[in-house]
Amino acid sequence: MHFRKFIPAGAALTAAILLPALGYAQEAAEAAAEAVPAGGPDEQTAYILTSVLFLVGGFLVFWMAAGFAMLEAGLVRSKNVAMQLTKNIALFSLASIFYYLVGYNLMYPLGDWAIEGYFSALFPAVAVLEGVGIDAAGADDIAYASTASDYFFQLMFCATTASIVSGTLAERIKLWPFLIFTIILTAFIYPLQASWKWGGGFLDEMGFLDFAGSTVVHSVGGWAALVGALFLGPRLGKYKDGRVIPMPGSNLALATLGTFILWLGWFGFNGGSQLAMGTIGDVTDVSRIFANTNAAAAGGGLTALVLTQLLYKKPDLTMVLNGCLAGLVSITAEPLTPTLGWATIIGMIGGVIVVFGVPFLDKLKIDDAVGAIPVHLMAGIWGTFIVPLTNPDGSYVTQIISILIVAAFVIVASAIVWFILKLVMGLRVDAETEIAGLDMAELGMEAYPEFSKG
Amino acid sequence: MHFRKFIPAGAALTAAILLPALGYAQEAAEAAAEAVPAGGPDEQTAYILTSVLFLVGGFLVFWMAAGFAMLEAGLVRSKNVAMQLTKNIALFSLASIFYYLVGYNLMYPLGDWAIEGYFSALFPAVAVLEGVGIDAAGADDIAYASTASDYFFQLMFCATTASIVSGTLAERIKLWPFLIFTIILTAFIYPLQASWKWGGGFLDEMGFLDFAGSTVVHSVGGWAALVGALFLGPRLGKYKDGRVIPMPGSNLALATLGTFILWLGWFGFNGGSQLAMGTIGDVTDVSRIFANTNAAAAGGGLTALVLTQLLYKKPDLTMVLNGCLAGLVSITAEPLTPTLGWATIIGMIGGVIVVFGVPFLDKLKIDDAVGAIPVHLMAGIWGTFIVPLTNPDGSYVTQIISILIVAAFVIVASAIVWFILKLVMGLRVDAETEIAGLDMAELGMEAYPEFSKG
Amino acid sequence: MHFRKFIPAGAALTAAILLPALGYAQEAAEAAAEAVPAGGPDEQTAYILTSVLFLVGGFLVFWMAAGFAMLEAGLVRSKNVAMQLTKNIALFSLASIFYYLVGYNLMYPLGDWAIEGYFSALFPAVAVLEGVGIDAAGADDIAYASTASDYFFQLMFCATTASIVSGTLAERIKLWPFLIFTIILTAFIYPLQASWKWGGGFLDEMGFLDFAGSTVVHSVGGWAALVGALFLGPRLGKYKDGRVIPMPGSNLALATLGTFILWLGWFGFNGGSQLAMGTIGDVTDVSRIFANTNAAAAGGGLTALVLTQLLYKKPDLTMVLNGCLAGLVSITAEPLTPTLGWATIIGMIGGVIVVFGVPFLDKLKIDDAVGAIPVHLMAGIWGTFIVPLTNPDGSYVTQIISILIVAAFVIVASAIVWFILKLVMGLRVDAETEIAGLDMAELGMEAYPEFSKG
Amino acid sequence: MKLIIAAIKPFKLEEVREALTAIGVRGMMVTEIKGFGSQSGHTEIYRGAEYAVNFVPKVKLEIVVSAAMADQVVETIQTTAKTDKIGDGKIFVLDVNQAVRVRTGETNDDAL
Amino acid sequence: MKLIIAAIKPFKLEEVREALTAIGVRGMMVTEIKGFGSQSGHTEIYRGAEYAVNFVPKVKLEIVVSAAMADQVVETIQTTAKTDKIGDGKIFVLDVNQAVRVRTGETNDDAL
Amino acid sequence: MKLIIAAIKPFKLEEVREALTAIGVRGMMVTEIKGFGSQSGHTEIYRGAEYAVNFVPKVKLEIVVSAAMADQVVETIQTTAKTDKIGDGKIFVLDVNQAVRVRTGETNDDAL
Ligand SMILES: Nc1ncnc2c1ncn2[C@@H]1O[C@H](COP(=O)(O)OP(=O)(O)O)[C@@H](O)[C@H]1O
Ligand SMILES: Nc1ncnc2c1ncn2[C@@H]1O[C@H](COP(=O)(O)OP(=O)(O)O)[C@@H](O)[C@H]1O
Ligand SMILES: Nc1ncnc2c1ncn2[C@@H]1O[C@H](COP(=O)(O)OP(=O)(O)O)[C@@H](O)[C@H]1O
Repeated sequence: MHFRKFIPAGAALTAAILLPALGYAQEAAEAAAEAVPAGGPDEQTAYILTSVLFLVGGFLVFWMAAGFAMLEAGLVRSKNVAMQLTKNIALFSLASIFYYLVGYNLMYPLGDWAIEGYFSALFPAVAVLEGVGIDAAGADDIAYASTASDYFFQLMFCATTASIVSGTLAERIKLWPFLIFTIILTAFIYPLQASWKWGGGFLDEMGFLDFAGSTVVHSVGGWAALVGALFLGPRLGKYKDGRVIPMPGSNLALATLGTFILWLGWFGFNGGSQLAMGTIGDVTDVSRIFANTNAAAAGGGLTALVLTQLLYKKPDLTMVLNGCLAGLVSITAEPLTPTLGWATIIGMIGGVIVVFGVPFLDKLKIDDAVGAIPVHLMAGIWGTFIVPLTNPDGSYVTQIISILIVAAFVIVASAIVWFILKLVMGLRVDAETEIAGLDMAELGMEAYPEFSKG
Repeated sequence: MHFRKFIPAGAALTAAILLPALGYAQEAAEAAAEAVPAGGPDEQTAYILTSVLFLVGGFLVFWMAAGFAMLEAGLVRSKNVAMQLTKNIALFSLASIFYYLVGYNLMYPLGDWAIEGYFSALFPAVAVLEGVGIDAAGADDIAYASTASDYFFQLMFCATTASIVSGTLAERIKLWPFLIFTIILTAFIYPLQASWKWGGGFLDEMGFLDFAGSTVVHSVGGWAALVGALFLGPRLGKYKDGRVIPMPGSNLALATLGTFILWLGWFGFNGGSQLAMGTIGDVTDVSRIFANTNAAAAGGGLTALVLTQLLYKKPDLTMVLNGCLAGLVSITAEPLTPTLGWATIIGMIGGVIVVFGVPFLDKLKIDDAVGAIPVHLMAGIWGTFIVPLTNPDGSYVTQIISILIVAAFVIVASAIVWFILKLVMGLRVDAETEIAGLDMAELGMEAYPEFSKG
Repeated sequence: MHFRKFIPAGAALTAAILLPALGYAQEAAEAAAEAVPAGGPDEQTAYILTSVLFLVGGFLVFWMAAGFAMLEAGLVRSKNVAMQLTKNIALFSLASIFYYLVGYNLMYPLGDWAIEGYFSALFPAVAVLEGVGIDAAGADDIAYASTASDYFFQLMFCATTASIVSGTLAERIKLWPFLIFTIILTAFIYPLQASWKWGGGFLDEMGFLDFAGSTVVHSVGGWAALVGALFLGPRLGKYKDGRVIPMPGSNLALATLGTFILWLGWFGFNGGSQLAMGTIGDVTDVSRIFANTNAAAAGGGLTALVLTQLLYKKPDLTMVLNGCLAGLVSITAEPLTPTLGWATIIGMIGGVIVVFGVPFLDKLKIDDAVGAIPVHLMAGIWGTFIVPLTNPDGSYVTQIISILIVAAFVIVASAIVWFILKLVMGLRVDAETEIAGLDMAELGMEAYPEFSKG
Repeated sequence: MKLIIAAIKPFKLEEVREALTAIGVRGMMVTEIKGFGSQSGHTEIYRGAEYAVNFVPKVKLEIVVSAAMADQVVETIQTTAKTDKIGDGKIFVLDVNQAVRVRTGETNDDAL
Repeated sequence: MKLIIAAIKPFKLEEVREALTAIGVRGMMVTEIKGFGSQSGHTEIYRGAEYAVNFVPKVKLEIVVSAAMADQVVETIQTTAKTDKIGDGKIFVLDVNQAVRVRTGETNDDAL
Repeated sequence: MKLIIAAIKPFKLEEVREALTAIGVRGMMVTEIKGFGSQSGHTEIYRGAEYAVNFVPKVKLEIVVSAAMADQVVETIQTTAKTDKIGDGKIFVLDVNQAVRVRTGETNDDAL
């Protein structure tokens, strides 16, 4: 779990109180924090190894941004591909800048709360890294890892949250309102609620467990997407006299590539969330997380394959892709404690959720262009809920309460933002633009200008 | 080489006997096993570093699954792309599950043989990882690496073997028979023969050298594919009145991307097979392996480029891609001992093999949709055979004998499976389906629904 | 910066003299070189960690080759895609071979200069790695990292330089003259000028600062491309009666993928250039570099987005992609010393450079098919120039002089090569081939044979 | 028999097809085309350079029907494809001397 | 002269082209089309939602030949493209007033 | 009215369109086609196997104009598309009975 361990004197007490609540991963945390175990790496070597974990984990999670871009580009129709690509690269850039300007310090009060456990001081706003060429004395937290490596890793989680939203709203939302929402999401909404858990806030004190963010990242993105979809309405012609009109993705090879990229990135997403690699215990846990993460993805994908074959007589590749991702989201709340068998099963149920969740949303006439809501929101809730099954420190009640609290906050917050944006500038392109495709109308270029479209 | 070093008392003797046979990499193995060298990392740090090698190597090999998917999707005709993608993601999921259920323990008897050196006990069947938050005492093998990291790494090799088969049989095999074969391959065929070498079985005792699997992985996949191709027959219209009718790949950009992905993944494939990174000697060897692996790929690609230019007056991109891969397969049996120069030459000969192997197969009317047989089987044999050239511990005779033993086993085993599948459910889609394309007929969706096909 | 630290006795003096000039990163270098700091990793562990930095950094930079291939394949017209892919994979193979044969030792005289500080002995020509299974005594430089890991990392920089050239000259240059130029570039031009800085030559002694190669790599590729473009002339129909005729890229999804790949690879490109990871100071610096590199890319992309929106009323995705890359190139000369804020701003200016640089080149009728000159040359100059802003060891005058020296050398050298090639074999395909597309005419195959082109 | 060639807006295809099926048209050929007409000609910018978009995507229908049905078909297309916005398209009618159904060899009206 | 328009199954293209070359046809225009006809209309499921596949891929041939040759061409196409399965396609024949070879300016039969 | 069908080399499209606009043509339909003709037939090698490239990419123009204008259009296309190299293309002229503008319902010459 993302409990940032550098805690200034001022917050030592708080820390003391809440540490016991941190669950398994805390063992690791302690291991890293406590005096170096006999025969193990010294404190500085541990610091280096944990920093490496964040750098490698971080670039793997960065890679997920490409995965979302390819997945979404592959699942939208060709007339909207260039716009979807633009949104993905722009949202990542914005996340990088606003998480730096506001988000990072809002997320990690490090004990300095404006409102204890609920709202960090916004000051100092911008993220500050350690100096150049420091020695042990110069390290912010010699028992943890370099601040820059932590920042790099955490930033990628913030960007992931924003990536989730872009897919659901594809093919109809205007570029700029979407980007403005991204700014609010990455600067405030995500970091604030994340501080409640990973910043050591009240959810953390309650004993809420979310190792790598089934709720803190995926459901949050999912809720924001869902609310956006409601404000935005479905794509023209998606629901016609009670029937659902499929709008097939234009490039399933890209969509599959995107899924593989996300799968790869997830090893960093979950593995890096161990937040320590300087002891035998930590590296063994990280390894366990890698293996479990893979098992859950495989379970989800296979389940979607078999289910669609049984339900529809033919397997549905796009469902299989969503199934793998749902498996990954499902295991993200607790990738450490399950056995390989349980990890597979938890992922499999994620696959079931997707196969039924996609048509269910359509029944509600909620149009999710890429299936992000079933994958990230529904499977995210499932994964968060089931943590206590394998982690004795977890409580189902606490999990449910926390899920609801985060849900309530994100729904209200993003509803307000979407509402204002709709009022002020409008969220949706006009019908003609939507029919012609956003690429030509909003960008003046096409993703595949030479291929005649059938 | 993949000699798993954790050996329970019961097998210590065996180990003692066969260790001398392990060739260069064994030096590394010993280095890791023996008391910590003066001034070097302590045992626990070494354990951590080797585990990191497996995790990084493992995710790189995972990435190869995406490479195979893109390569194959790019080399088949567009009407079969969605199906090829489905097969690739499904086979990886199945490999993950069945290697867990059966394969891993079948492959690593760790001394507990049912039939000494030939057949491991199938019990305990499922893979079991170390517990959460262990300390030095809790490690399965403190002198090696975390079991989960080893499992994660080994699993990816099993999946790679399955990926090889899918390409050759593309555009005509039914989904389910193929997937059932994948299950048998990843649960039994691959792990069993792998135990003979990497599990410390009789091939290993004979002194067979195969560092990262030119034979154990690539030829095995290649043999299974070849036998499958014979059972399946060529694609309709591939061979017409003595002429070979080319069926150009639909997306050479994807095929090239797939090749780059595989090239990248191969650094993990060969480098991780050093199985240790906790000493200067090991990390230096891993570095050497990276450099050699790259040299061989470059040699193979360049050779294919020049040869096709000379033979056909125009270079053939698809041959260049196959050439790079053949270079990689060629160096896989011994990426450590060659100099950069020898690595380049060994790879170059791999390139030659592909340029002549592809038309040769066509002459035999064996239809390999993506060239997997020349790349993985033929170059795999070449790479395995040539090990003694640079590795004094190798013997050409032993290499040949081992190649033949593995060949015999895989040919017979997969022939039986293919035969039964053909009998019971049939392997091949009907002519109409094949002409219309598997995507529409078997999946009910297309990879590129909007692009009008010319 | 790429100062190779293994210096044979013979060169110790030289080293002593020039070390003081090396800037911040030198602190790292020293840290690694000096007796192990109290409580830190021992020398051998440091050696292992730095080797790991090179291996991971190296495979990330390798991955950039795929990024260039996808970016260029996406930005050219479909009739030239297969050829562009062929050029990219062929140039990487050639770079691998000729950097081995000549480049590496030309670049790292390690004190053995034929002409002190200007020209290394060409002997021993080929790169030689450490032996197999060495111990501390056997290491070339126990205070640095394994030679093979350094070689692997450095090779990738050489290949990157060549990749830059291929884009600019796309859609009209013949395959073989281009590949011959690549040989000269990777065997001589790049390594020679690189030795002046990273080999500890006269530019380095002058106090020129170029941490990861805004000049040594990117501008060099840019200059070679620019000169090539002048010899080659624009694509047919690109400039017609004073107007610029856009030739839209055929696949912006691939181009975006390529950009994400390059962005990912750049973490290795800049981070690995710290050249040490065995101390707290070094790993903290590497982390800082990762964070700054990301910030600059985000700044560049966002700036291009906003600027094109303002200037053209519609954002231009291709400019956003170029903007991200320009941001990356801009920060490459000094990714360590800037704060996140400065890194973002430095990248933003890179974005501005691209948005104005692209049309500016068109005004000069210099046809750069993918925008490589604005991205790598112009932003490279900017990044190099601005180093002293954040690095006190830098001098604007020295930076400018060094930029000019490198420019002069590369312009002259590549002009000679291009001139001879033009004379001897001609650089350009005939008009008919260019109109029909290089794929069919020069390769006899198409990248997308089935998609009807509109 | 008559060959009716119609260029319409792509998003109208489904609607038109349904309307035609309703009046008994049993077959047609559909082609993606680039249309040039009064609708064309807006300019866009790519990498800083202006370019005129002279062609707009259209769909071309080719339908062979008995002379008797021709007017009804034309009218159905015209009313269904109509959006009153520029670029709605055109319909052309040509004579056909002969029609053959490949499968059966039936000719003329029986072939339709 | 006559313009012969034929919609056939894509995989038959090569065969038909060879047959036509054999009887002396020296040129044609080939277009990928979506065909609608009795063959059409099976339904598929995408992400849980049914949809009817109303169009099947076909290839359209357009061949201009001298009036004298027309019947032979029609017959050749019909016999070669025939698979006796539904969806084999149609052949239509129209009059052509004039033909010009761009390269030479030759007209009518000389242009073919 | 006349329907003018022309198969030309793709890179000539823009030039021809401009020339036609200049003489007052206000619309056309453009289709990517594969052309078969005397130009066709060079062989290439793919993965060691020879194959004949029987089709070359061409662009097909379909233009309906008033009978009066037909000759001028044909001539303009012929002169503009001409490169004197084999494969320049063909132009065919057919009769059109009727034309309708979907948007307005105008017919015949008014519809063009
Ligand atoms: N003279 C013509 N010959 C052939 N096709 C035409 C002609 N004029 C228009 N078209 C087709 O009809 C489409 C719509 O015509 P346009 O002039 O743009 O709009 P409108 O018909 O509403 O005036 C054009 O895109 C083109 O495909
Ligand atoms: N009336 C028509 N006008 C134009 N093309 C037609 C017509 N009827 C059929 N076609 C074309 O012929 C193809 C085959 O016709 P179809 O009715 O499906 O099978 P069959 O000809 O065997 O009865 C269709 O896909 C369509 O492209
Ligand atoms: N008889 C024909 N009917 C229809 N199209 C034709 C015919 N002959 C040629 N074409 C078209 O004209 C194009 C050019 O013709 P070709 O014979 O290759 O060159 P040229 O017209 O210079 O002799 C062909 O690619 C084809 O598209």
